[in-house]
Amino acid sequence: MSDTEQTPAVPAQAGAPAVEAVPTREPLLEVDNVTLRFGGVVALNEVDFTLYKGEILGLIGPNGAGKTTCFNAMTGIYQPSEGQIRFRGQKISGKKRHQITRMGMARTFQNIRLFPEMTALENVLVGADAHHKTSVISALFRLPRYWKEEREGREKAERLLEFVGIRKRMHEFARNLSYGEQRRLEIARALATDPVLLCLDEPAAGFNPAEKEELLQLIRQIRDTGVTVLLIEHDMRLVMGVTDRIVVLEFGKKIAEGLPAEVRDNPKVIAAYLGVPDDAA
Amino acid sequence: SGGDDTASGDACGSKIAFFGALTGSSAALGINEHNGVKLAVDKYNKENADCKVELVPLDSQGSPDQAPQLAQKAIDDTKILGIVGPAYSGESEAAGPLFNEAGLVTITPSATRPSLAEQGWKTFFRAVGNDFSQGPAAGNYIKNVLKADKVYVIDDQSAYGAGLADEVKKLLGPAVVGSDKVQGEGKQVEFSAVVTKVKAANVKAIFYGGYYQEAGLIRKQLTAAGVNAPLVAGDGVNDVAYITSAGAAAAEGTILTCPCQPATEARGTFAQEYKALNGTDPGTYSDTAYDAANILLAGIKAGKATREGLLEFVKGYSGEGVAASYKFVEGGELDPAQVKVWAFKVQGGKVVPDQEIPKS
Amino acid sequence: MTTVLEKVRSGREAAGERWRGAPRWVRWALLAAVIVFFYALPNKEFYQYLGPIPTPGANFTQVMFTVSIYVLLAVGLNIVVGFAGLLDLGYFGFFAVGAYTVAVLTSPSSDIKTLWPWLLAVPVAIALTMVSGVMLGTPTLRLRGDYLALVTLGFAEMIRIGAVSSEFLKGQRGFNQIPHPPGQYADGKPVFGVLDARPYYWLVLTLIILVVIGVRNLTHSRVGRAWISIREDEDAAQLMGVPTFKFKLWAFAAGAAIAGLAGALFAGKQNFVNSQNFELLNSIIILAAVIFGGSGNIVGAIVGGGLVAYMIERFRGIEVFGFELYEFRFLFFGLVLVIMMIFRPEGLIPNRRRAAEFKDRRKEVTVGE
Amino acid sequence: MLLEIDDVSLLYGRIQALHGISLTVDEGEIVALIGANGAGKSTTMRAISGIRPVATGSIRFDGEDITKLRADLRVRRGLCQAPEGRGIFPGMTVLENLDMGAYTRRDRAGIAQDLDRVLGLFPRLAERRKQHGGTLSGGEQQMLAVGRALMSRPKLLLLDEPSMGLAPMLIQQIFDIIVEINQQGTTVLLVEQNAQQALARAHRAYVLETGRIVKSGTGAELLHDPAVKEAYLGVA
Amino acid sequence: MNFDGLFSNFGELTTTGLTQGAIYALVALGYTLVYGVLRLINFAHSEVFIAGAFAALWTWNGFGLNQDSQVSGVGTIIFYLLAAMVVAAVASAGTATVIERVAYRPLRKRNAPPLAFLITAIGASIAIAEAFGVYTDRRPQGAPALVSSKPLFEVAGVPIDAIQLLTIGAALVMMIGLDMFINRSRVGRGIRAVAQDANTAALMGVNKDRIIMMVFIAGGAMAGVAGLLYDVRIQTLTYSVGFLLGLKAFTAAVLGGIGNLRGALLGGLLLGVVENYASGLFGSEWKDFAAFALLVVLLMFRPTGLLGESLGRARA
Ligand SMILES: Nc1ncnc2c1ncn2[C@@H]1O[C@H](COP(=O)(O)OP(=O)(O)OP(=O)(O)O)[C@@H](O)[C@H]1O
Ligand SMILES: Nc1ncnc2c1ncn2[C@@H]1O[C@H](COP(=O)(O)OP(=O)(O)OP(=O)(O)O)[C@@H](O)[C@H]1O
Ligand SMILES: CC(C)C[C@H](N)C(=O)O
Ligand SMILES: [Mg+2]
Ligand SMILES: [Mg+2]
Repeated sequence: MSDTEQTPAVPAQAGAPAVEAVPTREPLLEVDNVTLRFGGVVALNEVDFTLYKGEILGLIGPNGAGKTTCFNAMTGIYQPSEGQIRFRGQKISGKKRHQITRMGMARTFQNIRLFPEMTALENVLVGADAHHKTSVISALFRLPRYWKEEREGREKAERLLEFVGIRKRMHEFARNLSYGEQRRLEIARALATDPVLLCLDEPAAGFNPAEKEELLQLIRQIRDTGVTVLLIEHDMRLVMGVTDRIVVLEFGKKIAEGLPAEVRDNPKVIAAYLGVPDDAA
Repeated sequence: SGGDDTASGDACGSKIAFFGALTGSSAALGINEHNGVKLAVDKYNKENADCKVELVPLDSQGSPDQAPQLAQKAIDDTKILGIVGPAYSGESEAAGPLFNEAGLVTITPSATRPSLAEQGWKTFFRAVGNDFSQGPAAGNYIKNVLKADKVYVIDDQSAYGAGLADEVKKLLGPAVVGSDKVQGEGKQVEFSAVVTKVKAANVKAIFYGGYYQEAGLIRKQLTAAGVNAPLVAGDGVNDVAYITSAGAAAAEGTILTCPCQPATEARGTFAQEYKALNGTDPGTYSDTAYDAANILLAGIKAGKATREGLLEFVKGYSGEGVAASYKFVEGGELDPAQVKVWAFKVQGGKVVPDQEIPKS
Repeated sequence: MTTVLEKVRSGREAAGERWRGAPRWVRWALLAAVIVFFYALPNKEFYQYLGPIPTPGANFTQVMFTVSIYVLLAVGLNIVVGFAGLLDLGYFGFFAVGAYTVAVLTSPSSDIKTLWPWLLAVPVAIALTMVSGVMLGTPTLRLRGDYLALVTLGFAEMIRIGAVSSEFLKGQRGFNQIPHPPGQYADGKPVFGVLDARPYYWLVLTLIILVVIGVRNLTHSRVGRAWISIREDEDAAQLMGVPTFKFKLWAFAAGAAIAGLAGALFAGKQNFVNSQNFELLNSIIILAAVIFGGSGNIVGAIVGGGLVAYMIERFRGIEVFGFELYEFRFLFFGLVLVIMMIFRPEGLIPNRRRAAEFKDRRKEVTVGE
Repeated sequence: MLLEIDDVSLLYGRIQALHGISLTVDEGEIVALIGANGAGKSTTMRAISGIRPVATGSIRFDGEDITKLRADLRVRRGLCQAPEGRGIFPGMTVLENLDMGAYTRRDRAGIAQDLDRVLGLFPRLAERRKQHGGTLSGGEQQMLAVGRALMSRPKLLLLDEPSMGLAPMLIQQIFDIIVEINQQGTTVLLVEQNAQQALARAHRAYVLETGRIVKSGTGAELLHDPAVKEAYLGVA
Repeated sequence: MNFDGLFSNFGELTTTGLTQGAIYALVALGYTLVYGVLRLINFAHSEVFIAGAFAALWTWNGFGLNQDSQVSGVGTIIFYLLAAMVVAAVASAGTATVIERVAYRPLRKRNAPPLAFLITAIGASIAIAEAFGVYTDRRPQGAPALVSSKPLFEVAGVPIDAIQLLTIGAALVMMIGLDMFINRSRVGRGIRAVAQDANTAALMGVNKDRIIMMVFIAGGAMAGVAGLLYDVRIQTLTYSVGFLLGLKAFTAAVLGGIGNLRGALLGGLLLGVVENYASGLFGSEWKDFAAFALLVVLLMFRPTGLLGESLGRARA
């Protein structure tokens, strides 16, 4: 499998190789010189990158490089010690987590975090509710808005469950789903919030190669619906196969950025992260 | 229908109730009274074997929040024509409006809070003096007999305790160097915070407004902390149960007042009959409760078979009891001429009468 | 013994299945029958045929009123604990706020002497409890789990001590002569008087039905889903766009409003409110009732609240070997809680989620234990 | 035979996760267990270490029937697992976590020596020795979990997806470590999604499908089995 | 507000507060330990305390002492104290163990949801307290004045007596001992491991049930000693005192940071002192109000208590 085949096929709207398109594309997320410290530990050190609308960006790096921390800073779980994160032109800092989600950023978790005692359907409905406006009053008296939004949410949820391929399991409690189904459900739930940007934290962990292949297809489909994707993953086959560009972190610092092929051959990245090329094993 | 005075047979099988604490942290006083009422009913039924009256004990645990429910229970039982009680001021305040609304007559042998008579309840009658007489008397005793110029006043925030303590404070004025509040009804048993303050204030006497259990524990903990100033307290503490609570050594020397005379001073053979029936000597308010019950029984005997009838009867009553002569004036108060206040003292593990305190 | 239990359990489950499987009209008819039964219950002509159900030691109608108040409270607390998963150990504090608001505004013993009629004070009481719910919630709902439990408990204690010790709230002496709800019979006698407790009970029962409909509507909506998602995983809920703080406040406020309503009803019936009506034990009893019945399930909360309140009253007036059982009521109550929870940890009528979860978990005990 | 599993079934409530599986591990071997998501690999591990009770069947370890033995006693018999999901003690420091691995051991000198060795294997952990386990990154926690299991010097080491969440370079390293400790005398039972690597190093292997063992053989055999290749190695 | 009442009695209020706080702290240790390991507010711990307090009292009764007895001779007093302490510690530890066996372990075996534990805890607490209540007729029981309250010496003009020394000293010693046990010993490490992840702890060879038992025993013994000290200080005991005292002790544990042993001591002492200052400032009826107000305010600024959680799961 070679990535030179992959890259040009990807950008649906631009129709041109990603790198060349960069200056003309609209920035969606700007991570601007972000530093984040935990006591003495510098988890992010002046990290600086931009994510453009419609692309799939890979975020890779050795263990403890700061990838998950970067997600956490983006979604408002941590506040950067220095620097700024801008999403759709607005500063993230000071925003509540649910506001960030409503602005169009959704994520999955490195350790799955579903609502275990809600059904798959209800899990997705919670995501869909992010843009609903049914108030306590309209729910209490079942005003027209309630009926409209319930119907809408339900349709959307079923459509998304179908999309990730677990519609048959929609009345099952989340905790009864298998590991792979749970990961899919997490994605469906995140998509239900109508994100502009979807952040996936190691979605393929614990998947076997065949399942990874399916996941790869799914991520592409998501991108094709117009959603920008930020992907953390250690599986190089997946990363190289699906991303348009890659950012590499090490010890909280960005050490490389570029097309998958470039990054893969970057000696710094090989030394810090990849070790011997993949197929030599 | 109204008070049908003629057909005396109608009143047979009627009930009167005693309303007061039979269990709980101040039960000893309620039991004194209940025993007095029992004696009255017992004697009545012996004399009128063909037309008996039943006594219903209503145990309030001395707690105002139980009172409305219990009053409701009394009201629901249409056979109950009159009530001896409520024994305590707090429960009287809570239950009074209900009795008033239901037109059920109550004669309290012991609830001494003055304001009870000022609520406009048509059904309220008090067979003893109130704390307008007891409070100043206790204050005078502290001032004139104990000659204490620095006094600490504690109360239990109850209708009775707080009211009495206020009267004492009023009389003593600047001699009161500190005051504090505790919780009654057995809710508090640890008084180190109060004790610390009393100890630091270095006073000559302590007045407590409240009931015997807390008084005993406070006394005990004061003594344990090395405070030896005498404790003065009102009728709520006036029972041997106080000594049990404080421990004999700590209790010794405590001064207790009561707007009543010693029950052992009651006229006639009351004390003997009481002991014969109940196996104990009469205690504080046993005699007034006996008298209160007899007033109701006299009404029933006179053929008052309805609540309205009995209420009218009590309102117009005048007669002799073992503790005093009874006649009710405005608001249901006892005729002021009949009110006496006594001081008692704890001596050798017993509560003994000390002296009658002259009215100021 | 286990086999008997299993049988009971499977019988109950079968009943549940049959209920869900039954046609709509059957369910409505059954529901209507139950409601009619409860309206008829306090009539002596009816309950005298019910064998051991009427309480021997207390007026049954009065008991039913108390029971209905507890049911209302349990329904309210169930929103907070059962749905939103916020452990509130001081729920009775809101009941106190409701009762005191009515007392202060209507009673002649109150310092402000407004002497309002009862009905006018009720909306104010509800509004004020909601406000106090928001006031308590705003600083404390950021705390999680057991910290919240303790803070709510502390807050309820503060309300109680404030009531005991402040001049304005009259402490143990309380407020008396609180007016009854309005209404007169044709002959001029008041509907809500001291002589007949049934109208109060019917009033509460009607309000319970309305409140239950409201709560059901809420839980089957975006609001209810938000509550449950918060209960399940608060962080994840936030990241899915749920304004968790706002919905927690709503849960608190809704629960509080119901407690305030209950308090106002209580004050109107009892005519008297003092600090002793609000002992901490009551909060705990309500919580126990909700969990005992099956937290997160409205029917469970109703059954729990009803049974617990009834159970305690049922002991009154029974003597065994010369002991008045009422004296032991809390001893039994405690034991029943322990035993019931051991045999039915998920509550009498658990919610569908808990029931399913528990069925799965029950068999997964660790080896060698 | 060091470990002998005979016809073991296991239930999660209504769900039957294992349907009578049998497998053996000989002293000194590396045995790999591979299979798709939800096949029951982790469940098998849980049954062996005793945190889930088996419904039927028996487990023998070192000649003793341990089917009903409590989990902690199995550890004392020399059986230690690095669990799926890592199971780090979040409020303990890295060092304390490692100490917990040696909970059943009493030889201070040996423990100290092993600690040095583990910190040598994972320099990242040495850097973070005073940091709380809960604040480590996913991969760091994984290293800690493996390191901690090594600290107990078990006779049989159970590793459930030790490479999950590790960076490519470290995956390499982890497998080298497994071979190394095996050569030093520790028997290893290994669950892996990274089947290629696992099979390349295992003496023998089992393939698990929906709670049943469907294939077994030497590592090399399975590595070249076309069906296995297609299903688990992702090579068409 | 009575500032004079506060400042003129500042010394006494402080010593009383510290003494009271020491008792809170000892009881708080039990809450903290159990909470740390099982994530359970062991409501019944207040009854563990009560059991110890009654055991001590009845031990003295057994020796023929009642509330009016006069005891003299340092040796005799020490003997009575030690005997009662042993009995109280054993009784409390025993009660705690029984509670764990009867009320909690069966639920653990059935994987019950956390709220179920809370309810059995409450049930057990009510039942035990009521049992003592029924047995004692709900009357306060008097204890002999064993230790004299005569001031021994003065510190900055504040008299200090033997009861205060004994109480605070005992709390300090026991707390330090427990802290060393938990943080230094192997069993202590096991306790912390179970606290954080019981299943993994089992995989490391830790016997969970034994550890839980140890926790109840250790917490129980502390509560027993607290019960004895309470008797010595207050000389009166009622079945119902456990409830409020337990609540305060739990508050103390939370103030200090639940699961944190040193926090329990700090929280206890702080609570005792603040309470007493408030009683000087506003009147002693506001004492409990101040205690809970302190809790609410403190948690607003430090949501995990003064020293933070430690035994338990750090919230990562
Ligand atoms: N709360 C915290 N306190 C101290 N250090 C922390 C905290 N959270 C994260 N770290 C440190 O920050 C670094 C970055 O962690 P992060 O989880 O972002 O890594 P990662 O790139 O996602 O790694 P992995 O691939 O292993 O998941 C790690 O070294 C970790 O130990
Ligand atoms: N706690 C549980 N409750 C209910 N079912 C469970 C539980 N854990 C696992 N299962 C089910 O048991 C089956 C086997 O799960 P197991 O975790 O053993 O799979 P696995 O082979 O380890 O898969 P993976 O590669 O995802 O780790 C799956 O169908 C799963 O859904
Ligand atoms: C029985 C009495 C001591 C009652 C007391 N006088 C009161 O008013 O409450
Ligand atoms: Mg990560
Ligand atoms: Mg697994």
